[in-house]
Amino acid sequence: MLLEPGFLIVQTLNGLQLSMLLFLLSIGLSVVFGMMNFINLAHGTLYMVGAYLALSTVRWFDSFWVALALAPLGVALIGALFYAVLLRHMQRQSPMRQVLVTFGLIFVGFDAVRMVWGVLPHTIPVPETLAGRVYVLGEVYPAYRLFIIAIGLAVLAALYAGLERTRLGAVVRAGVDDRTMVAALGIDVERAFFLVFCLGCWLAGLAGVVSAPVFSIFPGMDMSILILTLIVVVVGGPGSLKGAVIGSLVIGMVDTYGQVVAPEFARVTIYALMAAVLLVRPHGLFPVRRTH
Amino acid sequence: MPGRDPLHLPAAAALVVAAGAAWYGGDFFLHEVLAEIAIFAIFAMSLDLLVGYAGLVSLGHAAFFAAGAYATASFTVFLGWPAPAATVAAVGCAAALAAVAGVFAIRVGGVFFIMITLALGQMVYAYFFKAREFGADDGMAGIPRPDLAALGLDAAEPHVFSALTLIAAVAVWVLLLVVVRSPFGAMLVAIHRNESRVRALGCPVQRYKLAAFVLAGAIGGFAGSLIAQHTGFVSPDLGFWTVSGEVLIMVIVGGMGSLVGAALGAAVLVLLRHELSDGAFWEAIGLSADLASYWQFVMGLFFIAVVLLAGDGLYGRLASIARRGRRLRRRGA
Amino acid sequence: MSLWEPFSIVAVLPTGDRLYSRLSSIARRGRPPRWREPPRAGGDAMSAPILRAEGITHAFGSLVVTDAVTLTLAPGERHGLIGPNGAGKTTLFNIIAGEIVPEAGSVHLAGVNVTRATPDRRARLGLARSFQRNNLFTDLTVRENLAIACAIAHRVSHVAWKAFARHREVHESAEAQAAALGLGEVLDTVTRHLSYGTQRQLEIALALALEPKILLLDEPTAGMSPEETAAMQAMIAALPATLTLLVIEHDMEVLFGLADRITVLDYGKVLLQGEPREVRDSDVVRSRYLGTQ
Amino acid sequence: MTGKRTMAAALAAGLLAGTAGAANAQSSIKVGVLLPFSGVFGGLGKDQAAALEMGFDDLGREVGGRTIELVKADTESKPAAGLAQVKKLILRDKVDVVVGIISSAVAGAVRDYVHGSKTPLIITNAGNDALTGEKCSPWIVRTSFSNSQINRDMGPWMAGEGYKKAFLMAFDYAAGHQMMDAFKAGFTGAGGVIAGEAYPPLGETKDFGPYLAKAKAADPDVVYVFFAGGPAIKFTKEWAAFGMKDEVQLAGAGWLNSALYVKKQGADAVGTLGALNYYPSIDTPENQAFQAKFREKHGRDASEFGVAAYDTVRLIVDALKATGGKTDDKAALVKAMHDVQFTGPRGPFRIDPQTNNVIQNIYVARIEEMGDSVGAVIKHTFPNVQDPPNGCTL
Repeated sequence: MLLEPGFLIVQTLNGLQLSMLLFLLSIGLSVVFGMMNFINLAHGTLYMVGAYLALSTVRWFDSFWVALALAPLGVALIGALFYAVLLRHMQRQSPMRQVLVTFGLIFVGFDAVRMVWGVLPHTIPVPETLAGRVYVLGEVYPAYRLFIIAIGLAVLAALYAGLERTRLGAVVRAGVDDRTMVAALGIDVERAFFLVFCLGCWLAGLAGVVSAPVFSIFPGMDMSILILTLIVVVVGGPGSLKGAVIGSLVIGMVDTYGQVVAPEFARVTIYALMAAVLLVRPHGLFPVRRTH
Repeated sequence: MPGRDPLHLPAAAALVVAAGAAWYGGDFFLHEVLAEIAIFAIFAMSLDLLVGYAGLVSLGHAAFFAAGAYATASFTVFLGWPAPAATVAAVGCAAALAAVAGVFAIRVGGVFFIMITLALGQMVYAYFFKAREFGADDGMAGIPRPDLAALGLDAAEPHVFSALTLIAAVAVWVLLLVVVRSPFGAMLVAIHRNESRVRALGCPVQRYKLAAFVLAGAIGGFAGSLIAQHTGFVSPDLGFWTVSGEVLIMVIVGGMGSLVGAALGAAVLVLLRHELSDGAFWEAIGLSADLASYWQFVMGLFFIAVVLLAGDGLYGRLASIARRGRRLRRRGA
Repeated sequence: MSLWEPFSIVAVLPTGDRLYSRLSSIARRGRPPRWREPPRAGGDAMSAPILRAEGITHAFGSLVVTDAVTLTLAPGERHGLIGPNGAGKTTLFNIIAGEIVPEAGSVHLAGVNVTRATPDRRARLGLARSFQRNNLFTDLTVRENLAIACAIAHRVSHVAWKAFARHREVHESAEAQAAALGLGEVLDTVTRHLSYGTQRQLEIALALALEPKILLLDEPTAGMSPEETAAMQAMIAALPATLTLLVIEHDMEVLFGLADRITVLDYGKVLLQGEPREVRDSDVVRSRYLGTQ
Repeated sequence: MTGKRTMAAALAAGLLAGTAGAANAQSSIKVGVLLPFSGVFGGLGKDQAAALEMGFDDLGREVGGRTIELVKADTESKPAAGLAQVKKLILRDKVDVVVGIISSAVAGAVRDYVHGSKTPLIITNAGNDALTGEKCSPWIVRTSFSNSQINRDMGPWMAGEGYKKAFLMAFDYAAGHQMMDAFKAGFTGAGGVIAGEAYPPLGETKDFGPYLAKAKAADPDVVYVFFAGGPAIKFTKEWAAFGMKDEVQLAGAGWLNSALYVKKQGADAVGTLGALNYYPSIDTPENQAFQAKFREKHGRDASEFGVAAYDTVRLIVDALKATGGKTDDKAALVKAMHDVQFTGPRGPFRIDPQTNNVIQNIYVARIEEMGDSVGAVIKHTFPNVQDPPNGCTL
């Protein structure tokens, strides 16, 4: 049964779809970590807030597309606010302290969401235009899930182009390699960091919105995705676009296939994979070489 | 360097006063809370050895808490061992788990270590959640407390058990105090401050970190064993990330790098949790009792405030006030 | 392992490093390396080299930074290492100190093959180093800095049951070390409040506290004022004659003043090895290195 | 010295604050309400608390001259917190009877303590078979259901309806396995075949896609599931999205389309078969009166969770009336509960003295369109379903 082509096709698409969501989440986290040695543990919370904002937007405007446009912006705004109010003043302190603040935010975000939207799970409908099913190599597959894959690929292409072609991209690449060097060149690293941080928040919000019609929206959805995202970052190697892409693909596929092929190990497959990667390559599959 | 703790005596005095008052005057609820504080103080002090001294910020310390609790449950319920023997075995199990996990975890530092330990905690949680032989998600019940009949006491009595946990907490405090004041403790602090230099001086830092990780894991397992006896019940939740998070919050709120601080953080957090999750508290300050279900919100804000405003934790703040007071007095004299 | 008391909690634990290197080399080659060091080479200790780096080759990506470099130091020798920026001095230094494992070649320390050994293991075999940028415990006092080094040197750093303060011998030797190197005045000053030159001295004092057989100095006078440089020169000159030295130094005059032999590196290759006079007189060196100064 | 005083004062103040407000008012009957008001089951806890309040409003808060006082305690959906709270209720608040408990994990945690303290506990949801089976207690009564009670009769019934090949799916935890095992035993006993099973991890399953792919590959006649709450909504939606709705019959324990969210599931849920102890559409005067009252108060249909709590109030009040409001003899109180019989919203209700589990009807319903909304239409009733003792010797 597990080698049936139909099963393989559908399952691979499922894996690809999870991979793309993980990519949207991990890339922002990874690049910010690469630049500032700081990891935002509230990244999952931003994802959750993105989904909830989408819920409210859909209720208000009755359109998924408006939510797709607005909710990630809202999340980016929250991220910007968080940066301005808390992070900016902590720049000179140890990154550990910043990480701890974001950890506190998980608790706050979780209850804030419950206060505003309640504890009962919600869903938003799949947009009309994507509600149908598509035949992929003869197998029925929900069109909306293909849309998620497409979004992921589009973001990947845009980020690649942005990193290679734009000035900000160059600063980011250089900043990941050697931050003090870039600062010494008179480039405003902090501004670049701020922009990258906001972009990361926007992407987390985007992931929240696009996943909302497929996964249900509930308080606590932040943590399950955060752990997976962290594992992607660790496995891929922080700071590396390539690492985020490959890490997402590996984790997405292993998780998707592992759940049904070896269900008794479903909960540990991913962790075991991470441990194995760390044993052989302590800094991830695609470590960024730092010059100090 | 460790060991400069201006509040050791006052803290010990406060503890004696609290214990005495509790033994003679406390009701059931006070004893429950005291025992919980003592157990979490042990747990927090063990984490403080890692976080405050060795500089290894772990978000998976609950793994050892759960391992110790489950080991205690298994040895008492399945094998019928008396509670003290099960505790010893549980500490051994937690240490063994820490040794295996530590080999992986200490290879990486800083934020990586956070992520690895977070994953470790979730792995242990997931294991117990699934393991049918340990009751899976329903957990295990019927864990006995030590038999103190020889002393004419009954550990099932809340005040006896809370006294027992307080004694255990003091014992752990003394043990850890000896460790952090020893050359080994100084070496952990040195590794925290400047790892490459310590390595260049010929100190096998990995082995030291592993030793600290194992010791912290073992004591975390001891706390887990006590919580199993305290509640008489274990469940996978003991290993959940929020437990690791809460104990880290205790250490940071109380003040990293100070054992008394960690214990103080445990006391503050346990009390805060009890009060904030009680509707009566909110009504008493003129707000809706419904807020009780959002106590994590307040706790999160409190935590952020402590990290932002009192980087050295409540204990650090108290200690600096005490120092200032002493200076003033000296000047006056 | 012999350094550790058998009952120490630290000693009985496996090292993460060893397990790791064993597992990863199994993954790479399918064959585990030897667990134990080979027996020490016999023979006359005086004539056997204390340090032998042979055929050291290492590249970062496609850039070969050291190319088949061989370096041999006899006991008591004071060896200088010079070369223009990018010649591979620091990489070679790091390979000898154990920060980098070379792609090819071997490092022997007192007859023991330490090519893959960690920096701490080399330090225990008698190799101490200073750092190019000061690498101290900046928020501790000079006394505490030295006490940490002395605790390791006295092999008590693993003791977890007796208070550090009660290890009198450690603190006494820390004080003696400070006094011997002119740091007695600043014993209780927090390191970050010291002048740069004094911090530099402490940097070397920490390395010396280990009572090493061989000392690696990475640009000991870098960034110093002329007076400080002179003090440092005097300090190095006053080191015991039995101590083997390997010194990277930009200041040619400093190096010519204290080295017995000098190795000139250029583009990762050994350009010349010889006595200071030979180096000074060499046309090649003059054109390739001294001329560019 | 400042430090010492500060610390001692802080400690003492904190400790005392925790002990304030203990017992007075000897005359009132205290009912401890042990429900999750936060955590994963927070919503269900609040739903049951509302129904309890409504029940006491309807049936009166006074028996034999004593007022009934509710003392609420939050389990946070966590076993350890639940155990701490039940200790608090019994030892500090000195309640006469405890009601509540949504999660079986919490029920398992408090079971030994309650049993030892000889305080009557009325479980209003937690369905673990063991609570009224091998681990039953004379002090623990259940008014909701047992996991196998809901599913046991569905197996033979579905086989009788012509479904021959079933694929089972539930979260990998005690309740999931108990429900599936109960169905499996009946279904295979009546000649059905199990084409495959899948047990996704509880709490970590983000996506049903992979499991649906597996179910599809097994090519069954019916997929029988147990999911509740958020996952139930998600599962139903994915079921439709993957095109399974048109190919395979979906059936399961009725929480898949609970009244709490069936309207949200909408058209995707239509055609699903479910078995449950209560549906809002039960056509009896008792139920219609109850639903009308609930709708007036809360503006929505009462769910099976609300009904269990509501019936519990009736059980308590009737039993108290029988003892004349006396609560000193707890054994007599439980005995009085065994003698209570009434027809409530869900039909005939009584407690089985053999196991202390409820004896009740189980309904089979199909989700169908109702005007512009959807709802459950009852297709079949298994009357007075009673659990076998399962190792319980009361």
